[in-house]
Amino acid sequence: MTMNATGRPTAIETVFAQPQPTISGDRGLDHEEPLLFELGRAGVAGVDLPPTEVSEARLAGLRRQGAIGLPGLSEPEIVRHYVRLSRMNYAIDSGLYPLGSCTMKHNPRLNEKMARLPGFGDLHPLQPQQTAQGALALIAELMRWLTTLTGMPAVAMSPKAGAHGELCGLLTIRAAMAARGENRKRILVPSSAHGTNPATAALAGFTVDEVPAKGDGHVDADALKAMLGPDVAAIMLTNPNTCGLFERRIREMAEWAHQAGAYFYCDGANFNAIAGRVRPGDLGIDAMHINLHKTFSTPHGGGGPGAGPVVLSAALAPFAPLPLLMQDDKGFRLIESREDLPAGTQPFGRMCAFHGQMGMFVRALAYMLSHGADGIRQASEDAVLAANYILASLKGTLSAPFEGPCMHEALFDDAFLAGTGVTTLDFAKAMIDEGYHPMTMYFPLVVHGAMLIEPTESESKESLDRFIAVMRGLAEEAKAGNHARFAEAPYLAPRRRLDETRAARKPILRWTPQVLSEAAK
Amino acid sequence: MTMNATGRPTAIETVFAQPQPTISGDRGLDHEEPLLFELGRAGVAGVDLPPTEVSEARLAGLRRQGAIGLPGLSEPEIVRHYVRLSRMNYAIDSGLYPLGSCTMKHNPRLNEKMARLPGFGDLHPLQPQQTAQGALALIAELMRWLTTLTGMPAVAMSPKAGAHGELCGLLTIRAAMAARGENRKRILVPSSAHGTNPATAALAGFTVDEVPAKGDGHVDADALKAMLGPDVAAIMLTNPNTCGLFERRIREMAEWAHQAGAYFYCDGANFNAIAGRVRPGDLGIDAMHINLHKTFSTPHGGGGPGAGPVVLSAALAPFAPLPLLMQDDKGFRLIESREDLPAGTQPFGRMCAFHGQMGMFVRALAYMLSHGADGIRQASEDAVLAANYILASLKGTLSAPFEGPCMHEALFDDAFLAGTGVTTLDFAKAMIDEGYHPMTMYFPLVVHGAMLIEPTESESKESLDRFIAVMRGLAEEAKAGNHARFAEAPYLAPRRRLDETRAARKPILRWTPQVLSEAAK
Amino acid sequence: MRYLPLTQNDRGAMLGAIGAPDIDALFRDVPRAAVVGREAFSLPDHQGELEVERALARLASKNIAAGSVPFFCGAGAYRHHVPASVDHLIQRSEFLTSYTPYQPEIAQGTLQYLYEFQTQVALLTGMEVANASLYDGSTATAEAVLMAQRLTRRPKAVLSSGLHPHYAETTETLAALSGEVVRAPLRPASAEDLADLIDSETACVVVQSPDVFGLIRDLRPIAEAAHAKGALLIAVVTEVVSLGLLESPGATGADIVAAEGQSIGNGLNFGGPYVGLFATRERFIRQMPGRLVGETVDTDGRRGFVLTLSTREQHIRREKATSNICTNSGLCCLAFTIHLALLGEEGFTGLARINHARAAALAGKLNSIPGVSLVTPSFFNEFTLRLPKPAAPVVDALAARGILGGVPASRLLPHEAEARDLLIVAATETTTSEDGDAFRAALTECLS
Amino acid sequence: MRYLPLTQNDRGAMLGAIGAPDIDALFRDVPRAAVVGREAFSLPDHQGELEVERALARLASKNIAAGSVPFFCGAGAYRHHVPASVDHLIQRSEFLTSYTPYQPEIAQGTLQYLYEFQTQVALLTGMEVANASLYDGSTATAEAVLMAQRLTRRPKAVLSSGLHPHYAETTETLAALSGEVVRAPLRPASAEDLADLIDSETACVVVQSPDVFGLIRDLRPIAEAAHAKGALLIAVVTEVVSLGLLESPGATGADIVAAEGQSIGNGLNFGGPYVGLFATRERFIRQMPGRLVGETVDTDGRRGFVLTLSTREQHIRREKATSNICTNSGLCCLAFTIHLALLGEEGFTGLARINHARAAALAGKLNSIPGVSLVTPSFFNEFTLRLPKPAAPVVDALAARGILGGVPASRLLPHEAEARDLLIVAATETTTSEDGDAFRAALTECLS
Ligand SMILES: Cc1ncc(COP(=O)(O)O)c(C=O)c1O
Ligand SMILES: Cc1ncc(COP(=O)(O)O)c(C=O)c1O
Repeated sequence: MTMNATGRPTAIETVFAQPQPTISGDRGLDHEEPLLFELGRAGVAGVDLPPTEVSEARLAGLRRQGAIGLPGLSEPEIVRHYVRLSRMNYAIDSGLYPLGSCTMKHNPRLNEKMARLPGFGDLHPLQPQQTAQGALALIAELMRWLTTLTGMPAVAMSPKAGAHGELCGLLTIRAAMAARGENRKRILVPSSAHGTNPATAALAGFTVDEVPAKGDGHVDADALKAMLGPDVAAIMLTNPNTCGLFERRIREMAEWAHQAGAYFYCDGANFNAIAGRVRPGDLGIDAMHINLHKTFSTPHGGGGPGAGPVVLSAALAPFAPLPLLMQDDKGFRLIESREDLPAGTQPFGRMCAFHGQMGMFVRALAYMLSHGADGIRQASEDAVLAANYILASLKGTLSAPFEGPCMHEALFDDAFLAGTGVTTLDFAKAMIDEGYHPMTMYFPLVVHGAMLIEPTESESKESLDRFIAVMRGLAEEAKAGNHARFAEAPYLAPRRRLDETRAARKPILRWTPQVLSEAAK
Repeated sequence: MTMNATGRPTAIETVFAQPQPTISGDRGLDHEEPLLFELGRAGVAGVDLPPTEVSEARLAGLRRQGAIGLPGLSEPEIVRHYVRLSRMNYAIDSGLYPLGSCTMKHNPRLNEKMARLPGFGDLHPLQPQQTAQGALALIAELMRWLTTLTGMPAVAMSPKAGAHGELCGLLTIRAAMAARGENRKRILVPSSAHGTNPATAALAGFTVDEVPAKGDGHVDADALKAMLGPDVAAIMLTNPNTCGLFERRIREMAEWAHQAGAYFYCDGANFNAIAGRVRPGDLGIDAMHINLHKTFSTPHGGGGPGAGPVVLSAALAPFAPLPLLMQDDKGFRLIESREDLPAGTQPFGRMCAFHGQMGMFVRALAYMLSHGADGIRQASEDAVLAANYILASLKGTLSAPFEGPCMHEALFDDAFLAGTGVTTLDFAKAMIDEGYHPMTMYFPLVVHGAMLIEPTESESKESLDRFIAVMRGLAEEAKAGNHARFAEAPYLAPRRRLDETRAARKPILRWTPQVLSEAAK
Repeated sequence: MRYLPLTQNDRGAMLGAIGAPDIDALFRDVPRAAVVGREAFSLPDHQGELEVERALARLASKNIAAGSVPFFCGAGAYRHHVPASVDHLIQRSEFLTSYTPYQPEIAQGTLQYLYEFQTQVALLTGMEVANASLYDGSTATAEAVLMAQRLTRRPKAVLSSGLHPHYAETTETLAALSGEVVRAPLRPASAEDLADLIDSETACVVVQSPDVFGLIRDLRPIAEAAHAKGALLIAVVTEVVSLGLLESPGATGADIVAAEGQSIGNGLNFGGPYVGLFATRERFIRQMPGRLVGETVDTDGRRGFVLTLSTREQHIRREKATSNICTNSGLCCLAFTIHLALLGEEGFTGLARINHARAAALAGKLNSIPGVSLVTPSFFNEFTLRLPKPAAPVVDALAARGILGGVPASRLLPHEAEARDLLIVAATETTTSEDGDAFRAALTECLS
Repeated sequence: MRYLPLTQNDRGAMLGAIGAPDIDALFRDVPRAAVVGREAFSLPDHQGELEVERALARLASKNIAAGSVPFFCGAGAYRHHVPASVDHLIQRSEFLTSYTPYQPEIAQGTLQYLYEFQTQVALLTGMEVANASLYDGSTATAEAVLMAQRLTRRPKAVLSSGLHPHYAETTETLAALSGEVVRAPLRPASAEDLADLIDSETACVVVQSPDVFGLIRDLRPIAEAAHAKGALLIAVVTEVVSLGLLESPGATGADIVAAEGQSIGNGLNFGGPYVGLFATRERFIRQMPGRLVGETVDTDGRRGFVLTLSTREQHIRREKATSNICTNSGLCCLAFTIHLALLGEEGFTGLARINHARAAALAGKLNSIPGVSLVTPSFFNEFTLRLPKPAAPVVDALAARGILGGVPASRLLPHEAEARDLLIVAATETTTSEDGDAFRAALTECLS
């Protein structure tokens, strides 16, 4: 479809004039790709299986009657389908991916290879434990790295992502409270917190009280102190916080919390800024989840899977969920039920089936062994250095709400866009045309039109310099009033801006055969 | 750089107007990528190795003095470099690749996986043979498939590609001649032959006589008959031939050749049209190479590697090159030198070090086992069906020089472009804008502005129909006089048309550091 | 360090540009007392690939890989053959190293496959809509119960005794916070009367079929009983391949389906990562947990896909969100959807038939061992045997003989005397008849 | 058949559109007598992935993989550690499934990496230009000799006795057709006087360093002798890693360099595919064999790369071409160039040092075995030992003990009495000191 067909003024077209359509609808190496269901047909499959008939005897009369409706495609078509789809994605491997708080760092392929060793990838979670001692040893070794790096005595390995880790941590706290015969209901969460924090607190049965942020991007420690009381179960802070700042008064806040009989849960999503230099255990933290898919680079995979182990203080360790990993002279052993608990342990329950994200554990340990303690420290320093380099280089052009130095991410607001009519969103979409993935936008909520830039340690100085130059160029364009370049962006991506309102107003969440959708009407 | 900067008339621009440049030079997901040597710097590497010092004692005083000049890059940069480069390539996996004579069929990933089994991929060619019996058994099994499918008694496995196989075949013939005490000098090669045929004949020390083609695209059998004589060592035909036709009179030609005391070498690059339906052995062929990277789908890999085993008749079998693979009660054994030759064998020499392209053998056998004899036959039929479908569908629009039916590829000439000012090359480049890789052009030489289209069996009918529609559309555009669409094409590829004359006039075959190139001047 | 592009010169230049004397200056907000040096960590320094590969390969070699021996373990995780193209495609950089598709214009690849995934899951389960995955089958089950509690505003969840014990414990842990969880008494492989447990406080009944013992459960009567009391039926499936041969939960009355998708496209991985499938009826979508991809158009009118209905989610709704989930099982969805696309209708139903046939043949073989009896009259690809003695030591003895002979029910239900002698045995398309013979011989030995 | 997209309906419809009654009609040009049916082939029908994988895995399991035991084989193929990212990147669809870059506008990825490859090869060898690869080191050597014959218009090629025997035989086979090939008499690991063999008819002298026994050869005197007689020096390198520690052939007088590139980026693969490196002086480029990639600009003035000087090649020049090569080693070049890019100056020279250090340590260990002597005073990562008895049976005995203990010279030179007791032993960065100890112990045993 040509632009004109959409009736937008051609004045805008001139910014990035769109060429006329091709006959095929494809454009050079950029192919459009229909849905599987539009491509498939009966009488073909991408597998060859020995034809097999079955008797009804064992099926309890519940054999499926109708067809499922899955499309049939050959392997060549399938391969092409997904290769074409993949080419519509941006990725770390193709460019800088400054998504603040998400830590899009390099994903080493060695780690993928290791996770696929049959000795790890082809193990059943319930096969006899003596046939999986190497796997249990790997988990134990990873636990040693995590507890050593954090300076915490224990770690719960089963949580499947950061939010799941938060839940694990809060349930541990809840159990510890209960063991004290207390049932505190409130959790103090800063306004700058990631959405999963309040969501998790609610899920864990707590009420959330918001702690205000100070003008300097730090949590208002005095306000927090004032909010503490006998009904506060925990404070839930992120450190370094979501403004990319290290909470200066964190140890005081921890102390106050403990004095008030509350626990200190720390969101460790930003541990990558301080790993190897600072031990959360030295900060008075009682529980902290670690996103192995951030700090320890297990691939984000377009949204997962991740892993969110939770390190615990001595006070909370006894309440960690099942399963527990023990070692004795006979080797490693998983405690999977309350029946044979070691003395002093009172697990609050179970987070999920089996023992956690083994595939991610292998990758994370491969990352740790490759970096070593020295490399992990260096990576944190380089991440912080890169973020400060961007902050220093761009604060004259964009607007930085807070004083530096920052940690691993540089936060800007949209003040520099005042009067240009360009929004943070527009600016981000214009970055797409320039070959960059946008930074995290409108988060944290404590600044207006937030732009949270996390370059990570994986970018070279040359790459950072190019990025800085482009950001400056875009900012000048915006200030020069080249509005269309932003308002209509992106022009050069596989799709122009998508109508999200329409998607939400009348949700179409699946393909349906014409007949069916007709019926629907 | 904008089009206008290149000063081409904007009339042309309007065909596919080029948008204005971005600040970065990148465009959405399309990134420009410098050379490794422009990215690299000292003080960084993509590997970590234990620091090691060495003594001079064993180096015969020949330790390297100067630096090599290799650039240093970290792994993340390397990965991004090649991912970006890859995205500038067209591939079977992203679209139809109708390159006639090249057989761009689906490359199953199973075959890649099998070739990487340590039991195959991590074997040394000279490790004791009793420690590689499985590898030798695999080669033997592949030999069984090749000889059975071709109906020929023997096969030489070491040639590394088609052209190498041709050389192997002609040297076998030369040796057989010599064994007869003859030293015939001429080889008859049709004008439609692939360039490697005459090149190989010359390399093997023969003179090449061209056999004319008839108006119907077949070799002029009578002319060939007339050219036969006591000094003709062999006829070298391609069947199915490069016009995509099966040589009707092939058995007669074989007979005449044999009567004249000559051998019949067949270029088997197009075996994929008849595998499972026709046995070259039944056609009177004495030697034929098989491109495993075509007929049996080992990946082309951007130009290689391939494998070109040569099947041989009983008359030629004794002269096959070293190594020979034998089986006795003790298992499989490689004969690698003239010292322990089995009775009756007189190898003409050796084609290369070791025993051929094992990696390709594994892939080819995986392909064969997956298809089975029934699937190979079906694949040939589907390939021929697809080509005829294209021929029938397009012959009204493009111009087909010969009567159908064709085999696995459909040949067109440029008659349909007469008067349009559009050349075969222009037409091909316009296909690129439409998302298609062009067909083989200007080959074979026997028709004017040849367009040789080989769809292979890997395309669905839907895919063929789309292709046909686009080809029709383009032909109409050409006839409608939309000249710029072709003359300036491609517009939508990573690069516009490249200046090949300039490249050849002043060859720049490597990057050189500024200093060096200054010096050069 | 091969992963770090900055040279010492770069670092110096960057500090200069920042105006910081040294790296420590950037960490000045860290309380002095909390600053530690390299020596604080008794951990090794960086190593090369070769060394790391050796260290991990050594650990891997201490495990018995399922594929290297006759293998019969199931109980929530199943070993199936995954076509080579699946693992190749999911490793495409553009899939592997991208984030949650927050920027749809440059994430259509991910969004389209998730949309296709949602459609496949809806088709398999016989439901109207599915989400873009949860962590695994167990957390999907727990989320389903929470959703039922929200929808019905009722506290109580009734769990069938055939529900995988890990699923039950996970659900208890979470759902007990906001309500009450009742587990039906264990009756291995015999029908249980859940109707009695359903009352006007009941939000949902949770039934797994095939259940943890492999028994195929008829959901229809339970659905009726539940619906009669205004409760919802949550159907749980741990072996999705069964949906290729058995009636879908949707067709038998389920309101929500929570399933483990590992069997399709994903390896065993010692328990994770797996992929939680979650499907329900259209009218419930605004209470669904997890990401949803929806169809829309771009400003040029071209079809495109976006994350939608995010007002349900934590990043918008915060403490009012339907779930706290953020990262889910993205790449496992991709493996699932590619494998299922390769199978198609023919392949998927064929695969299911093969699985059942192999299991039936195996059950026949083992059932004929003196003292061994089959306790599950019906099953898909997994069944339960009663042994003449406790199953756990037998399984260890089998392992010593190089056979991974299934899962002793006592591993999942150590407190249930009932379970002590029960052995849960699975067979898939990867199980050969030689495997079965070896199993029969070894088991006979171990029992005599 | 999973690889074939056409359905029976499609086939019918297509035949209809063509106007053919059946598929046979399309094969009507095939002589009746040559038409055979399925039954003509005693071969199995198609099989699924699982079955094929099993069949091939069974064969693979009958081999001893180099990495699974102490391993010391070299003699033209070397086991090095290849970083995981190399194999991942070369499997990108756009690299793996594309053809020779005939359409430069949509093949810049391939063309740029080949241009980078050519540059790397030129740098390593110390030459001015390199091509985009030949099949392997042996065919590159033969092509080099043919090129020298063309350049000098002289027939004779003199081969050093230290040239890998397979290379020598390959060269003889080809170069004897157009001229004469003289092999110097075998003098294992001692300098040989090639000067005597060079005369006014000599096109080239071919010398390998390190030679097949591992000995480092000084090319300079040979280059002088050759050039004095108007002949060219062809330097052969079978272990490119040596170029990280030793003077380059270019710096020591070579006119053409033919090398095997397998060591970098490519596995052992039982002998192939490998990658032939070919480099020479700028003034010889129009006589070079193989593809060449050159820099140019597109119509927008942007830098781009194309295949160039194709007037040397078979598809243009036909019987007058400089070589008949068409398909070369594309993907192996990619593996080579990626691995070398990862190594960089630091890594590559460091790798070379490690290789030499490991070999030196191993030589020390083995040399001290009574009756065993080191015959190569100098070497890089490979050396030759003289054993007190024939080497071949000893190597078999070592294999029986689970050690792949090098290559007996007699395997390459069965006719040379001289070679009978010689064992060629290689060590690389993958060789541990434990491997060396195991080797020493086993060898001592086998000799006593
Ligand atoms: C600060 C913060 N906390 C928590 C989370 C949630 O982690 P996950 O997505 O692994 O559940 C994230 C991830 O986006 C985060 O950035
Ligand atoms: C008809 C024909 N003959 C011979 C060859 C040469 O084969 P290869 O490229 O494997 O050397 C080809 C490949 O292009 C061909 O198409």
